[in-house]
Amino acid sequence: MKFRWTRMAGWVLAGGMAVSCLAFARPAKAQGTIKVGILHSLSGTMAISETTLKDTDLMLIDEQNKKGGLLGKKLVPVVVDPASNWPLFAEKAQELLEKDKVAVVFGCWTSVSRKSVLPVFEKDDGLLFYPVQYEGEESSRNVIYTGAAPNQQAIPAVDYLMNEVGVKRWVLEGTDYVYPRTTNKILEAYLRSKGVKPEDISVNYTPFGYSDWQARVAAIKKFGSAGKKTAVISTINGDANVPFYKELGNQKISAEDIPVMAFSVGEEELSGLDARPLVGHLAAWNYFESINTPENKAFIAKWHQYIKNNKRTVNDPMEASYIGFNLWVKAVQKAGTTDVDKVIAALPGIETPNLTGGMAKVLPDHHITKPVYVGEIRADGQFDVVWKTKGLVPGEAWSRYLPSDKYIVADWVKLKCGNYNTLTKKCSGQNYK
Amino acid sequence: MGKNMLWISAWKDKGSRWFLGALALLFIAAPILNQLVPASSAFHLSTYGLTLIGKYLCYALLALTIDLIWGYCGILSLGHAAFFALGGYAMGMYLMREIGPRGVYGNPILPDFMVFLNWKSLPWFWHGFNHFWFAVIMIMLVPAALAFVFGWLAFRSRVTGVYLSIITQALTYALMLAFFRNDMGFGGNNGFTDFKDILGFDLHSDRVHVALLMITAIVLAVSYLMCRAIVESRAGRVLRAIRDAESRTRFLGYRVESYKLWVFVFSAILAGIAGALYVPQIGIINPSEFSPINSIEAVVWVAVGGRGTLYGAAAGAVLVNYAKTYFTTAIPEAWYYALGALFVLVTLFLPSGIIGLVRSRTNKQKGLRMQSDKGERPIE
Amino acid sequence: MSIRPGKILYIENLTVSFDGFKALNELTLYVDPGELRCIIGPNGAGKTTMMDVITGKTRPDSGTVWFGDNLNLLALSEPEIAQAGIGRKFQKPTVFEQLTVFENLELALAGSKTFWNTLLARITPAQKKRIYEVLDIIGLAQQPQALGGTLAHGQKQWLEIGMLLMQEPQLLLVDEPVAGMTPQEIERTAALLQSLAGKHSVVVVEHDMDFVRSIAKRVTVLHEGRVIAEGDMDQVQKDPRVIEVYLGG
Amino acid sequence: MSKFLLRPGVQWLLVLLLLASRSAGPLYAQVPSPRDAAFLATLGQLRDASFPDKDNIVEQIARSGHPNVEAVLTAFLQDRLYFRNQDQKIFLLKPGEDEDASTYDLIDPITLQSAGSASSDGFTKIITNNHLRRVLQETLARFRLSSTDAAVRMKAVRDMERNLSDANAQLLQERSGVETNPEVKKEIGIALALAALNSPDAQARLSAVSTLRHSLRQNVLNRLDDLVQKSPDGSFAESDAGVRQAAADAVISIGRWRTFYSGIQTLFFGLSLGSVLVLIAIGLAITFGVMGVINMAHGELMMLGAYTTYVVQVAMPGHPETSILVAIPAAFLVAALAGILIERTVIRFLYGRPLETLLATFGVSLILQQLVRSIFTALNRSVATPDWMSGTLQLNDALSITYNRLYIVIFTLLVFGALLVVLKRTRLGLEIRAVSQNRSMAKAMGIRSEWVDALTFGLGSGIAGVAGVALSQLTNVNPNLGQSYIIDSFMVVVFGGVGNLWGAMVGGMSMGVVNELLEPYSGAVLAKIFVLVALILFIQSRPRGLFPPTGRASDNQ
Repeated sequence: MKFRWTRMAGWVLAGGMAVSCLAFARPAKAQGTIKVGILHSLSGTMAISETTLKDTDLMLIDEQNKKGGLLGKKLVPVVVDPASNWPLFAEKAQELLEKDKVAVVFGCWTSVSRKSVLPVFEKDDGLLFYPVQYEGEESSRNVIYTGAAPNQQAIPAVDYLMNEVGVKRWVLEGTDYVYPRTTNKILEAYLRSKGVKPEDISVNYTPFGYSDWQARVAAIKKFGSAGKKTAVISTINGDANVPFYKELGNQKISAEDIPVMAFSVGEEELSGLDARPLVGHLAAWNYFESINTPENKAFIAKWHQYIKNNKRTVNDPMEASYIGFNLWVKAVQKAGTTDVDKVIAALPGIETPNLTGGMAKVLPDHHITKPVYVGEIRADGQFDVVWKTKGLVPGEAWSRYLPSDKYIVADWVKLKCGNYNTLTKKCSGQNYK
Repeated sequence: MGKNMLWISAWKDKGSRWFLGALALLFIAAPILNQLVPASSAFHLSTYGLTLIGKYLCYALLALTIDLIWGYCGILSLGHAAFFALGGYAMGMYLMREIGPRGVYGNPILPDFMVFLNWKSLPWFWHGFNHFWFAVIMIMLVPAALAFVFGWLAFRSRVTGVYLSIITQALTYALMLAFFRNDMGFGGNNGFTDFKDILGFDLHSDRVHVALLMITAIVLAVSYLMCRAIVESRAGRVLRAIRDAESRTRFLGYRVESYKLWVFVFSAILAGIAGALYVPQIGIINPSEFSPINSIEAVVWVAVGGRGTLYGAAAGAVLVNYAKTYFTTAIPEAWYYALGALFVLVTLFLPSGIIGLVRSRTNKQKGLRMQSDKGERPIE
Repeated sequence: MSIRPGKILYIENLTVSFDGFKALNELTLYVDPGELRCIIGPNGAGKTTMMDVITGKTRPDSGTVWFGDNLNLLALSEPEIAQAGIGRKFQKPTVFEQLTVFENLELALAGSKTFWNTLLARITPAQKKRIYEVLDIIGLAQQPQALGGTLAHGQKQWLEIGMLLMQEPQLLLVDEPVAGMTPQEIERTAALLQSLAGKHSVVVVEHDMDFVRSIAKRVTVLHEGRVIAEGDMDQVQKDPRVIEVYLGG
Repeated sequence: MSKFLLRPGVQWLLVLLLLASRSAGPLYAQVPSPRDAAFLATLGQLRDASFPDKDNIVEQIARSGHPNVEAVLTAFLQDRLYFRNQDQKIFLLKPGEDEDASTYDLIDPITLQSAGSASSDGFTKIITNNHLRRVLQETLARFRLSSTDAAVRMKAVRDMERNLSDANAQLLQERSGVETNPEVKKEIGIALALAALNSPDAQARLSAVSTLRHSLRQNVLNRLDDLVQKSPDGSFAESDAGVRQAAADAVISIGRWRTFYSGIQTLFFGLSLGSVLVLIAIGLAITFGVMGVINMAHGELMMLGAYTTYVVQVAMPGHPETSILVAIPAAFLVAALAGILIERTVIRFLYGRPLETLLATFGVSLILQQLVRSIFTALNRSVATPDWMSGTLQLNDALSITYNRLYIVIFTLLVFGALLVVLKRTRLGLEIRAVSQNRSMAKAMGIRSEWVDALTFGLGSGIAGVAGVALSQLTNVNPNLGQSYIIDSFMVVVFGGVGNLWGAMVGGMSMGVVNELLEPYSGAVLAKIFVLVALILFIQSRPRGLFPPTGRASDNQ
């Protein structure tokens, strides 16, 4: 008897699944709309960081539509969840470009996710705006990098520590993946070029999500007690940061003694922990929520109103998304179409104001100009800007401090190549005919 | 056992007919729909569709291998994705060497990530992967070797049930951590990507994707028939005997451990092949493929499809992954609910999976209710 | 080696203890070729433990177990022991529930049992014939395709005995064969076991005294892991220690 | 001048005068004395000075000898120094004023009295940076050296140690005369000795070394080590051989002690990591071990516990100290109820089919993850660490143990003990063991096994929730929290032997210690890999874990 019942239930379940599939049918492609793809993880490990960018993009699209859309058409966001799963990123990118035929995609956070979708974008000739600081060493025709290249974050930050703080001894602490590896590689080369002795540089890598920092922090404390002024350059990735800083706080490493300069810790990460023990530790970004400009105030107000929460923070990748979106809008208006090739052609040279009173300009290598700020952590999890670069720094895809890419340049205007060797006059590493 | 024999035996069984039929259909339809049907037509099969189906088939093969050891021999491996990933990495290494001087740094020998980590020369374990045949051998040899060593240790000392499951999990977890290390020489977190071509054929062209899909379909069909051959041989009956009463089987004079070992190794090899077919179609392989969750998910596919039927496992893999593809787009904010609910409900109401549901209508006398207890005994 | 040659099974000074408790205590026991030996004794006397040791499931603390004059069972694994020609029927009938009666017997077939051989093995007419013989003997000829799990308790007992026969062992260890059988079935079992004796050596562990009387030539009484009496049924029943154990106990 | 100012007595006199003048405060303020005017002018320079300039200005302020120097500089150090945008006038904020508040309560820098409150956006903060804060601390230390609070004096001495200028040395010298508290006196002694190492008189240096050799502090070690080192030109930094010898001995003995203590510290690290592993595993040891349920949702139950901690904290604002204590029972209840719910709705249909439980609970874990993601968003939730849990227990200069780790070790032991009591001493425990050993027999004896199952699962889940409270103090509180611990907890349970609490205890601890002992040599990843491989090999030799389950029930066939 029971058996019959479960079988019944089974059929009901099967039916239910079928119905649900119909129920969630995609919105039909309406006429006079422009589809905008949003490719950020909403689940899995990266959701912590990426969900916010999805909301930002939605807010910007919403706002643009209020202004009457683009070229007289409404923007329709197409949100998918690549679930922090790198192959899934490629699959979803393909879906957005081939199935939904979106005009542009805003998305990705980690380097590996970008690397995973890159071939797709180049094959299907899509356009991706990538809003996160990254390791450089790349310039694709189909990607606009609105985050910082190493020379827009790492190098100035080190300059600050070396010149303003007088640091003599360096700990390069990072999570073991490509961004820290490259950044540290560049920094090591840079420091050596500035005459820092090898024994005064300690490089260490820890795995993702590393949570047991006791021993490492103790080691840093030891390294820092050698008499010379010491600083830590942290390229520790997202969720390993909270336990790291908690441990710093507990082992009473004060910023006055051993300041930690972080490249991946912003307002949002700090909102996730009690910042009081961290006062004075540093971060280098191209934007801080605390920067006092009208644009910024307006943006923060809009964000709080959109997300219906006045406590929600704003961070650098959000500004990068904001810049990216506006750059695309301007380019489309200039090109008079959303056709990717025309938009890509139109992009270099386009300018849009960033949130800190400067102008973000798309350069021939598909990176943009950015100011660089160094901030000190405040007790309330915000930053006080203690230093900024004079004027804007143009992003460089290839670092001039690495022998391997000294002679490589990227130029999509004249050379039409992202990886052009000025010695051999050859263009290599490109994916499409 | 002769192939023709096998065909007949497979043909006797309705499920096999459906399964092989579907594969044959796919084999014929895919190239036509993609190549001949114009892109404008509603019936056109896009590259996206191709890749998707290709992925499902690879997963189906993985599910098949799990069903072979779990459904028929009661070995629940929570680390089978490890063999899948190893095969994938072997293929990936070949594809990386195939790039040659077309890499970002234009180094003819070293893959980009090595140039970038200042490696001066190719590590020993990378030699030979510039030959396809070598890669093919490794695709099968590496998973086989690992499975053999691990299985020999585990089965000889009669590690069973949860203990076995958990150490397989430890195995894949350790491998994941190892492959995450950049110093290992496997590209760290980024793994391998940006492949150019395979055997000189451009990996970005639809033709090659169609070809890969067709190959995958064939491999899946052949693997299926081989697994059938095994489970329908007397050895297959011994396996089921082991699953249901291990020590009784021993008292009949069977060396239980060697049976487990061989079937485990065989399934590892197939898993490796699945991974190798997966990589060129997806275009990336990285350590997250080793993550224990992947293995657990694969087990879930088998359970959803229905254990101990082989084609049920394959069907489960396709179904669950289609659901995933679909939900992540249709309800990106809430697809965990849908998938989670699916798993819970299936386990509660379909103890022998979707296939069990279908079969329970056709042949009732086969005591399917008991099929649901398969694989559970070793744990009690 | 033993001082009495020509036995099929030599158990000498066998001691097994499970955390402190001595299941077998210096047990010494011999079985003649072709003999039908019954072993009785109250619960915990060590009957099943003895079988476990013989079949390699349990390793003793001390003592020796030889099969024939030149096979040291303690050095062998269960499969090897089974291959050597010792078959066992468990107290709780264990057949392969997911396999048909026919398949159950097929797996019990004597012959090479390595993976590769069974993988390619095809069943020969002779083997088929043998299986049907056994099916007749155990009275399951009508339902060779029934799943083991669907059989009645008694039928399972028979099926398991059938599996023993398929193995064609020299020595059969039969643990409580008639538990849960109807009187008729018991009779047939008795007949069967007696018919087996002579060709094979049979060791039967049983509680059911009538049954034992009906079949036994020689009876061995175990108590607290050692032999306290041995001989034919009447002698044994007169033995004061046995009476003390069974009645005064 | 500075001498005069810094003589504590005089300074206090000034403060008293000031207090006296409070009564006539406002009046006094209307007619700023020339000194006040100068003071204000110097302060004013801070408005748009670069950081290097700010250093000098601070020094000037310090020398100005104005009575409010300490108050103003303290405010500056604490980010409470603002100027009003329209008239550039400098104000102090009330202590403990929230920077993000919409209105500020102001204090006049001259009268040090409330100057009313105003909307915050009319004001700009005069910001400091690390270096400036350090300068401020040193400057203020000179004042605080004569504080009535010994702790403050201690801190002052430590601050001054960073920069042992003659002036500071002089001050410390004077202080050591009047200092009563032995601790502080000792500290001053060390500081002076460090200073004395630079003195021209070899005898003084020698005695300094002999005082210092009993300290275990790293900076002392480095300083003494410098004396022993040869400078590039071959000559020794320390000219006198005797002093060098003494220093060398001191370096060796200090070094030896420090290595000894660092060994102890590593051991403790291991235990604390171990206790985390134990904590996340014992809940599973019950649901998985005792009930045979492969509970993939175990991690999510811990996550629920962590979120409960967060919610409790939000619910009782301003009481982080107590909220954590409230959170423990709360988390237990929440997780336990969730567990019982899962048991009643899903698991009870699956008894005797452990693998089905794996699949179902895997589904449940997905649902729970998404649930919190929908409620709390995917962002990290900030769980404040109560003050009594933050910071370190300084056993001596070479050995310090962080409080939160210490408490977690203790907490683990408590939870473990409590669990043992429940299982061994209570009726429930008895029934749980009965059911787990022989269900049918237990039923026959009239135990309501259904009910026991639910409670057992609830208990295990509750423990998971409690573990979540501890985790909230160590790591991210976000929907993935569970995922990152589930594997480890299974390893521990299997290593220890399924269903055995002591196994989980010993297993977890030993895994933690081994891991920490290896880490310094092999690095984090390899250490972990090694532990995993070791586990695999260990299971080969003991297929049923450290403490194998006994009895017929556990027998495989």
